[in-house]
Amino acid sequence: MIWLDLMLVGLILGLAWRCVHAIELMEAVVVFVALGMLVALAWARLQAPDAALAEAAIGAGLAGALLLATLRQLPAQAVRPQPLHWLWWGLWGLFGVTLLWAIGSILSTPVSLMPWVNTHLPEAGVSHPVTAVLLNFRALDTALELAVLLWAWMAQRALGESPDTSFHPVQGRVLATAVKALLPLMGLVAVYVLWRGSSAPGGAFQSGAVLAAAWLMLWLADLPGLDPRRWSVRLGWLGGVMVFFLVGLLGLVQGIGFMGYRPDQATGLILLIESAAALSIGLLLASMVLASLPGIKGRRA
Amino acid sequence: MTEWGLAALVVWPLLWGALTLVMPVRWAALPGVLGGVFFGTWVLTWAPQSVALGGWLPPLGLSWRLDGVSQFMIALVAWVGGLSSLYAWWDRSLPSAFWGLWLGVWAAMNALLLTADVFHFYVTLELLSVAAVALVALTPGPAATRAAFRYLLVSLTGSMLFLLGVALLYGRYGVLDMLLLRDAMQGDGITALALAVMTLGLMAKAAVFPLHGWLPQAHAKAQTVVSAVLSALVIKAGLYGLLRLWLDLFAPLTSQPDSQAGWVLALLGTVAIFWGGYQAFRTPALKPLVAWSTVAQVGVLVLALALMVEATTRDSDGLTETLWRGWVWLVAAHALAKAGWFLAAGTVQKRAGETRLAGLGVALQRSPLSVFAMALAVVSLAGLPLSMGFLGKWWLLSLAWELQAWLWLAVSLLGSLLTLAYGWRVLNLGLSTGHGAEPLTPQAPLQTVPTRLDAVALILSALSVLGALGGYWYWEAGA
Amino acid sequence: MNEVVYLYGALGVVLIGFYGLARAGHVLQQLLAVNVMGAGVFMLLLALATRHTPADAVPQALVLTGIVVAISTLALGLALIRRLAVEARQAEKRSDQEALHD
Amino acid sequence: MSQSIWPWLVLMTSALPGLVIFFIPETRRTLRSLLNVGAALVKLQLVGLLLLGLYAGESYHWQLPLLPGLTLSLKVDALAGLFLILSAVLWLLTTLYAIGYLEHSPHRSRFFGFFSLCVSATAGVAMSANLFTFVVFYELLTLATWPLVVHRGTPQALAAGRVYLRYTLVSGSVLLLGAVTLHALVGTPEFVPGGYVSDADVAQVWLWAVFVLLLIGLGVKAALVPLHGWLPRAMVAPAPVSALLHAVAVVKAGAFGIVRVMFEVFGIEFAADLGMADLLLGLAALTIVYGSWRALFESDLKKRLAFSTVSQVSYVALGVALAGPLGAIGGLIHIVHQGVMKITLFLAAGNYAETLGVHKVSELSGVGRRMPWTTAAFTLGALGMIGFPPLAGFVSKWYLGLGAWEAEANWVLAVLLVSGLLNAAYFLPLLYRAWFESPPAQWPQAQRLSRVFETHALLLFPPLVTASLVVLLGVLAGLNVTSLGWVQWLVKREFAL
Amino acid sequence: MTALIAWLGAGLITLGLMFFVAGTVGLLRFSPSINRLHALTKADTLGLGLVVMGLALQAPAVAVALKLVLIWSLALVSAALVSHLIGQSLCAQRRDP
Repeated sequence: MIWLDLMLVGLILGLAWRCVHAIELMEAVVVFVALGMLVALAWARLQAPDAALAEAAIGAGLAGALLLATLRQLPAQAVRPQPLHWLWWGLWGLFGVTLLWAIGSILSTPVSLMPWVNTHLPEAGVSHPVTAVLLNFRALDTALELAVLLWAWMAQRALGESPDTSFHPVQGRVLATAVKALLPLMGLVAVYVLWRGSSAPGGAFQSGAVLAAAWLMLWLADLPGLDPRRWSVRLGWLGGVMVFFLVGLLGLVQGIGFMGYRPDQATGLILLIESAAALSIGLLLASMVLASLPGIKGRRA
Repeated sequence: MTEWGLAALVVWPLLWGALTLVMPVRWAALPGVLGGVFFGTWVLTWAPQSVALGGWLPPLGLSWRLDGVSQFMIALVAWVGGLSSLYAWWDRSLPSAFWGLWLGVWAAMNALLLTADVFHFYVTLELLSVAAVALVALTPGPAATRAAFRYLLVSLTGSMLFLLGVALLYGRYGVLDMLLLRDAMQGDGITALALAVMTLGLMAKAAVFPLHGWLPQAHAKAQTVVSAVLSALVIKAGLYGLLRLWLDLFAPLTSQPDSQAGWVLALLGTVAIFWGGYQAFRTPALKPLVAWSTVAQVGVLVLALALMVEATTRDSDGLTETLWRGWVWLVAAHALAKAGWFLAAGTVQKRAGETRLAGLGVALQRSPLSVFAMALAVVSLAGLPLSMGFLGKWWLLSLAWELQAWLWLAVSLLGSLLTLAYGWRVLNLGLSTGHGAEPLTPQAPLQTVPTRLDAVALILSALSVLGALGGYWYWEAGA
Repeated sequence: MNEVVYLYGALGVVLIGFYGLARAGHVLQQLLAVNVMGAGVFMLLLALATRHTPADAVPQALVLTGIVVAISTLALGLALIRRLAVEARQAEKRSDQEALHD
Repeated sequence: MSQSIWPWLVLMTSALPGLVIFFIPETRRTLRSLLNVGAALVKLQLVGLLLLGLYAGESYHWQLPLLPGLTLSLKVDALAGLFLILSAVLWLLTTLYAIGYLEHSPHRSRFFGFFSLCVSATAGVAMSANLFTFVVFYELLTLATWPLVVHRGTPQALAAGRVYLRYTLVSGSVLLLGAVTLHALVGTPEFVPGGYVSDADVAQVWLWAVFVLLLIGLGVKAALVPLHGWLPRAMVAPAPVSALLHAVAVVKAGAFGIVRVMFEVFGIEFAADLGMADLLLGLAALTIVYGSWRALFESDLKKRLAFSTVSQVSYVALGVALAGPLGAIGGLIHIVHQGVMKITLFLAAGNYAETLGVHKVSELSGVGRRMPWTTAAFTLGALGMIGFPPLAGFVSKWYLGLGAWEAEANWVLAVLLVSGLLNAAYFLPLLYRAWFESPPAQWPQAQRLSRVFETHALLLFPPLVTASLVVLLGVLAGLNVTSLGWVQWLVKREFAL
Repeated sequence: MTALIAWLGAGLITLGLMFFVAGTVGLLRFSPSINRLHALTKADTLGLGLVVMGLALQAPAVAVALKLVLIWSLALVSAALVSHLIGQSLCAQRRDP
């Protein structure tokens, strides 16, 4: 199998090189999305299915949508690469050589936190170690990361972008019918991925990505969906962060400590947080994409 | 009880900041700011402590560490942030989106100052970057947008380098907690490499020369209050990170008696002092002048860090009380003075409807409070007596003396003189009556800007001067 | 053994990203380059995770967090790029109008 | 250590009104003047009381610790008293003068605000009880005087201000460096008669380094050659400012600092042993002669006075550097006497400029007939400077001469003699011109400022008062209550006689 | 028996992959976009179908095989949809100017 890995890594390196060397922006973007897919594949090979799923859905899928939407709004202009000074090359080479040289020693010291994770997994409320780390052992990381997403959305709004409800892409009835048929399935998948996260790869991020896709589909099919003027949607944006921190404070009330759960309630609380987080992630990501569209000269209904 | 308080330091501004999306903005901002100031002040009364979040002890869980450095830095954020918020409250030209973003910056700063986990540090850095970049972009116009983008790019690259360092450290030691890492630290190549990339990343964020290129534009083009909080506080996040890296996390490495790495920092700081000062002396507009001054002052703080590192190589006590107290004092002096200067500069520019220094004469003379604020700020930044900056400089000079670092001693003195030189450019104009005996006539009618804005600037600058009277309390009684 | 391939590959991706950042001729490409670099760092973390069997869950969790952070910053960067384009168009329009009035 | 509130009050009696004055609207002239004069009177009273208390053996000490091992410490001792009373008296007089002088000019609130702060800083310099505190107030003095120097806001004023800042701030940094170095070597204890470095175990080279640093730092303000360049240029300032700068505040702060450093940091005997006194003596002698020489060729009246100041202030340093009790008396007493004489000269020169528009030496012809009172005051000041008995200047020079004799430094006697001759050479022609030449048909820029007096009353009386002080301090030198008695008492303590 | 199924599965997968290759080549070489669609759908439908069939033969349980078939059917629906949308937009573009 080493050949497969070598091939994959070679492809990844080649695409990365292509991406930063592209002459046209379109090429760079397409290569970047392709790179995202291959990277996801590599991560699956690295026994990290959670990360692979998230990367495929978010890193390649939604990022691709955002990139293409942006690209459409840029004037066509050639990429003019910066000439690099030889000094820069020297520093870069030095950095590279040091990095490659130093990394060798890392392999001989197989240290990890897995023993601790395994010891405490029974108290974590979930049996999937990644979810346990994300939602329990290092819960504050995850909570603040939701905040990063929320603040990125806030930033986008501050820049004057918001989902334009007057803009309707008319795609005909085929899509509308198909979306109506597929929507329950997507909801089911989202819930399944979320619930499965407690014992196997999956969880809020992946579920949120599916939800975001569902919302985008709704909008594409011109079906009633996301309206940022609605309170429910606005609350949905904050829901993840709010619920996460309120549960965190609950831990203080119960004497476990901030961001802690009583072991017997952990499963339920984590599921609660994950549901809110998935909803928020879905709403935020969908809003981000939708808000990035109006600049496109599209057809208006 | 203090654990509630610690949680509130992060959760309170974050929740109210988030609520600005669903509530009338100022209704959410007011409790957010007041609570932020309240908790940020209260923090001074708590005992230094570590808190294992969620009850999970490191290395498994995250932990918060409240020590002297973080205590005073949090309080500094609260006070400078609180007073800047007062300015923002009265500044009618500020978009309402400011409040949510600003509360995000505040929460991120507090979280960053509390955390004892390298990866969590990265997450807080990113939250800080996102909110701070958006704050810069609040100013309409291509110049501000370009500045914001550049800031974002540098900030992201810095974060990535930092994360690379985190990955290397985890690969080498298998832990993420700073204290555990420090205890396990070995002097091998990979550790040194991690230190190098993390330092580079933070230097980009803190605008340490030669990675300062983004700062003058970003800080000069931003809204007045944004410039103030970015220059006074957000920059300090990176510097605080450098302090943690060099004097805490990597202390076993950096305090080796034969370690010469500190001198690289000292050299960069020195160049920053002169280059920033020179640019501030030359730039034609007011806010860029203040922004370049930040580049120079960051140089002073980095130079101080380098001297502290050098001090730890000479004796084995590590980061002693006098060392960190002196540095945090310098940081506080700079934060207060710089916030005051930026707010005053922005107010004068608003009044004049003009940014070039040459066109500000009349506005300066009609803004005595702002001129006074700038004068006090310059006094403190240059380390003239009797100001916080003066005591800070006294400490720095004493430290340099003890280390027999004559070159750096001379550098910090010359840096002060350079500060006076560019400060003089502004103040001189405030006292000038124009060519000949006739008074200056304004090119355009002055805008009406409420005087209370000047007053807020003056309060901040005055604090950076009068704070000196609290020196003994800070150094002795506070210990 | 496989992780060695990915480990060095990850460093390669980081270096390419770093190089691309310096070389990029367009803001969008700069942003992409930073994200390429990010992908490299994530890959490094995941490759390190596989030294343990079963794979270490902590770096995987860190990478998940990192992915969400990365998409957030990417979204912000793209929003800034879009505004740059809008403002450039406006400036063009203004100068066109000015040219007409002259 | 019991805290005495008095030194603090002395500071606040001028600082607080100063801060309040900043906020008084430009048009409220009466209110501002009342506050100003009232504060000056209160301060004078306060200082007088303190002097009485000092004489009765009280001590006044106020401290505020700022850093571990570093204390802001104010103390009224005999030396401080000398400087304090000088500044308090002259502040009152210059304030009155300035009210008249600036009647119609803009930015008066700013002016009087900084004027008061400047006096506070001077008082702080006087009362500083350790080197750190001294540095603090010394720098504050720079900051408070700069806006006064550039007050007129003209390009010349701004240029002069730039030169002034360049000199004073650089010297301030050097002084700070010296203070930090000394702090690192022996700490920063209180000033003590006889000094505190002599028993410390420190290499001589360090002490020399510190001495040179401090001397450069202080020498700029004391206008020691070659650090005097700012002084003649600062002449563009309004007359009361020049008067204050030259007579009381800035140059005296430098001279006073030299006294403190020689007597109470190094100790005069120790300094003499190491040869520091000789260095200072040489510099002072050079400055005395050089200043007088330059004054001879200045055609601008105020510039001539400025070079005269350069020369005269160094008498203080000279007296101290002679390292004997008699010389010390001469030097210390000259702090007061030079102040009184020079302020008389400057105020009179200001009157000429304000009333008649006379700035040049050549324009002085016959001015004595047009303004006899002012010219009388000017004459007394000038004769005092030359050292005519029994005026104040004679007393100083007498003791300096005795000191030089005592120290067997005959060349210093020669220097004094040459300087006296030069003084006469640049003052006497002025007096001759003023009294005995005929006035021109028209003065350059004549104004009628008063119906009764030759000029505005507020411009006329202050120089008359100071001129009478020039006489009184000379004539009554034998009484214990005048400056001589005080200084003798003071010097006895320093030399433990 | 198992060996036969394994070989059969491998053969089906190889065949499917060949369709993918052909589809990709078509995507790159065909010139009007609508023709590219044609190539793409071939690969998606037939190629994926063959691969899924091959994998299903090797699946350890019937449930897994059913899941694979489910995936395939979803891919079919999405391929049809996307092709339709792209085609529609191409038509619209042709009409617009």
